[in-house]
Amino acid sequence: MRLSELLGAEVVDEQGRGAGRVHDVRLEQDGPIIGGFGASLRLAGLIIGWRALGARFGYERASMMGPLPVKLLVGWVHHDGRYVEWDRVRAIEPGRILITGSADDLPHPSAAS
Amino acid sequence: MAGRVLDAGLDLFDRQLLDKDARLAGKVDDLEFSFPEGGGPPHVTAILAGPGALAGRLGGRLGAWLEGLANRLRDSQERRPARIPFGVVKRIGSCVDLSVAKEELETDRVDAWIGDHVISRIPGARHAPE
Amino acid sequence: MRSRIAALLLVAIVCGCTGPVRSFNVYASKGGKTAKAVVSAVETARLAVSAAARDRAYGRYLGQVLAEAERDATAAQGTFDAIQPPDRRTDRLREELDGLLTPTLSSLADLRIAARRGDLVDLPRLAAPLAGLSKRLDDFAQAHQ
Amino acid sequence: MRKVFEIALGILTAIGGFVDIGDIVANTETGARFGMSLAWVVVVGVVGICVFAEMAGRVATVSGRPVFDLVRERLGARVALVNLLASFFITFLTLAAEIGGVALAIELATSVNYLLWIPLVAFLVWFVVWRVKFQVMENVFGLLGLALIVVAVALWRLHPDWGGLIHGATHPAVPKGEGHPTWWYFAIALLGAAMTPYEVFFFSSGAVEDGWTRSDLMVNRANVYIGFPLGGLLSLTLMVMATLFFEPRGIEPGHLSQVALSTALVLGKLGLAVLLVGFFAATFGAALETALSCGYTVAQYFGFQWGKFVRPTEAPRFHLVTLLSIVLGAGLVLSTLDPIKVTEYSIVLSAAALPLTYFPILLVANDPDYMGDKVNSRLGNAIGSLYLALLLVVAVVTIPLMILTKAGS
Repeated sequence: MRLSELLGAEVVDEQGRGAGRVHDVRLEQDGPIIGGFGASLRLAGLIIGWRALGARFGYERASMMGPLPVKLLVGWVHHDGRYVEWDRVRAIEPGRILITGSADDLPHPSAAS
Repeated sequence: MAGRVLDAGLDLFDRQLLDKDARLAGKVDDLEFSFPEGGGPPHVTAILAGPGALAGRLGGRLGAWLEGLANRLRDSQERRPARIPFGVVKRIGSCVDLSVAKEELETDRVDAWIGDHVISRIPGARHAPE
Repeated sequence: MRSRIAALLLVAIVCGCTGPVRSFNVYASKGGKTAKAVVSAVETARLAVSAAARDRAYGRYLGQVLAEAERDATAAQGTFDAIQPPDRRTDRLREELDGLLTPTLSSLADLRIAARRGDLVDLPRLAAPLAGLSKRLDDFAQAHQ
Repeated sequence: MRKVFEIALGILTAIGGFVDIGDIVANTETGARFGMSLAWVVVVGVVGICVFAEMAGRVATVSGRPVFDLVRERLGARVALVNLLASFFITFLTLAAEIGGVALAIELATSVNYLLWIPLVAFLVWFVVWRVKFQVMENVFGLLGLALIVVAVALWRLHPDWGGLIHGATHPAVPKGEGHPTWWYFAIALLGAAMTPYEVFFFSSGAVEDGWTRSDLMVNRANVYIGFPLGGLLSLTLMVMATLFFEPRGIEPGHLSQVALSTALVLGKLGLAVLLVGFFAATFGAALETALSCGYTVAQYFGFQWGKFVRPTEAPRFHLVTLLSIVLGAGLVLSTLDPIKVTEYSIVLSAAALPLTYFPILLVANDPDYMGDKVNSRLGNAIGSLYLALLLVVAVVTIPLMILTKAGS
């Protein structure tokens, strides 16, 4: 599986409702040991939302302060961001990722990490 | 035990690769995930780099063309992008440092070919500018 | 994508088409533009001549400036001549402008020839008619904007 | 002491390297048509390039990442590829214009048709890229470019009516007989000439080529905040000369030869000779910068090894791109496409393309992951955001204005 196959895929809950598209993939360095790198990067979860604009500008990090007009604009566009724990992924189809439970109880990405 | 947290798209995708001598060695064009044999969540096992990997991201006709070109340039018969096993990654910062020399990477083939067949034939190619 | 559109635009604009002219006014305004372009060339030549008169520039450079001025004026005349005059009324306008362009171009040619031969001292004398012609061309351009 | 020398040298080369064929053409044509009424745009452009280049230089120095590297990281492979195609095309067009400009400058000194010089000029540009050390290249052409100061000397000797010029510049109004769209179109051309994207590609890659570290941030700031405004003053001088000599006479300059007339009239043969040297150095230096920028942008997008700090065999694809760009650029002007016309289009398109590179730089300059404590100040961000808004407006209106005004004709 490639990262590019996950990015942009639509996330669908058990009721068949779309929850958003994958904007980013959260990794945690606690997987099996791999060569000189140490613990490998485990796929921890998916950051999803409906609007992709500004997903990679860096405003997910709280330390990124300015410039204010851009930060506000990106924040406004991105208010619908949510986080899906990998455990909730049921199946991966081309362009679609099925998750367990309902899309309503997905937390905001910043609350999850 | 909680390890370091990274967002793949933001912190890893499209980052510059540096070899052990800090020479530029391509970009993180894609990441390969593998599922562990005993089950459990997937983890990153390789960096995919070079035109073959990039083609998959661009999509469309341009992507298909680039993929064909990449496959023709590689010696191996397999139609897959060049990969860099994640075990040789040393550090992830504003760029990704590798612990091996560029020449040992699969991704270096095109550069080496152009270097050997075009650039090194021009006088003065082997000397630093003065 | 944007670069492709830009390239197309570039081609379209550089080619600049001279379509058929329907009315007198449009024809007259093209005449005015031609006169304006020729004034620019003539005034450039006159500046070059005054530099030559005061020995302030090399013959080669002056030859270059004068040759380009002549070429610009000739090109402007060529563009205008290629336009079909729409009716008889415009023939007079055309004759008027041609009456100014012919001596102007001949003076510009004289200047270029002299400069290329190195006869820089002759330039002010050869340029003498240009002052009056430039004025009349400018008046023409003002009258037919 | 060494640091002082280094800073002084940096400032001088920044002044000498500021003006290129785009500035020469834009400032002369604008002065001839609109007098000093658009001088304010040069000020806006110079402030803009200062803000932009300082940020790009600082980012490259602190993080070691030049502009196009970051464009790809922030915009993703796909959008960045579109950006690369646009930026490369414009830089390539500028390269062709500069090669043509060098050939025209040699033509003025020799009377041998410029087309015959183009192959030789292209070869020399490539040879310098191939064999001459980055620092030597930068210093020689930067210092030689200072010859353009002769225009300022001529202006000084002329004792113009300064009050009238300043009044014209501070009370901008569209001259009689000119339309508003044309006036704005020329404003965009001037802005594009002052803020050409290649300057930033070159400046940020140059910081890496020069091996700048945090201790060089002072040099960066001095180059940009002292060198660029003085360079901008030189381009304004060209505008003033055109206002004085061409506007009242109705001359619409379309040749490099005309630009030299005023200086020759005031200072004579020696002044003319120095100015021709200045034209040569300014265009040749810019041809080198654009040729390298063609290679920098492509290599930085794909992550290839680039730069003159390694042997050519170490950076094969970078050198291949640079070589091909020079050959094709020379081919474009050899096709008898007027270099001055190519310049006019390249500067206008440059203005339209500015947000493509400006925006990612502005983002990264705010990212502490790259910049640590060297992120933008509040003031820097305020000015940066203002320019971002301005450049976005310019990008939107450029092409419609180009069509509406038939490219300013």
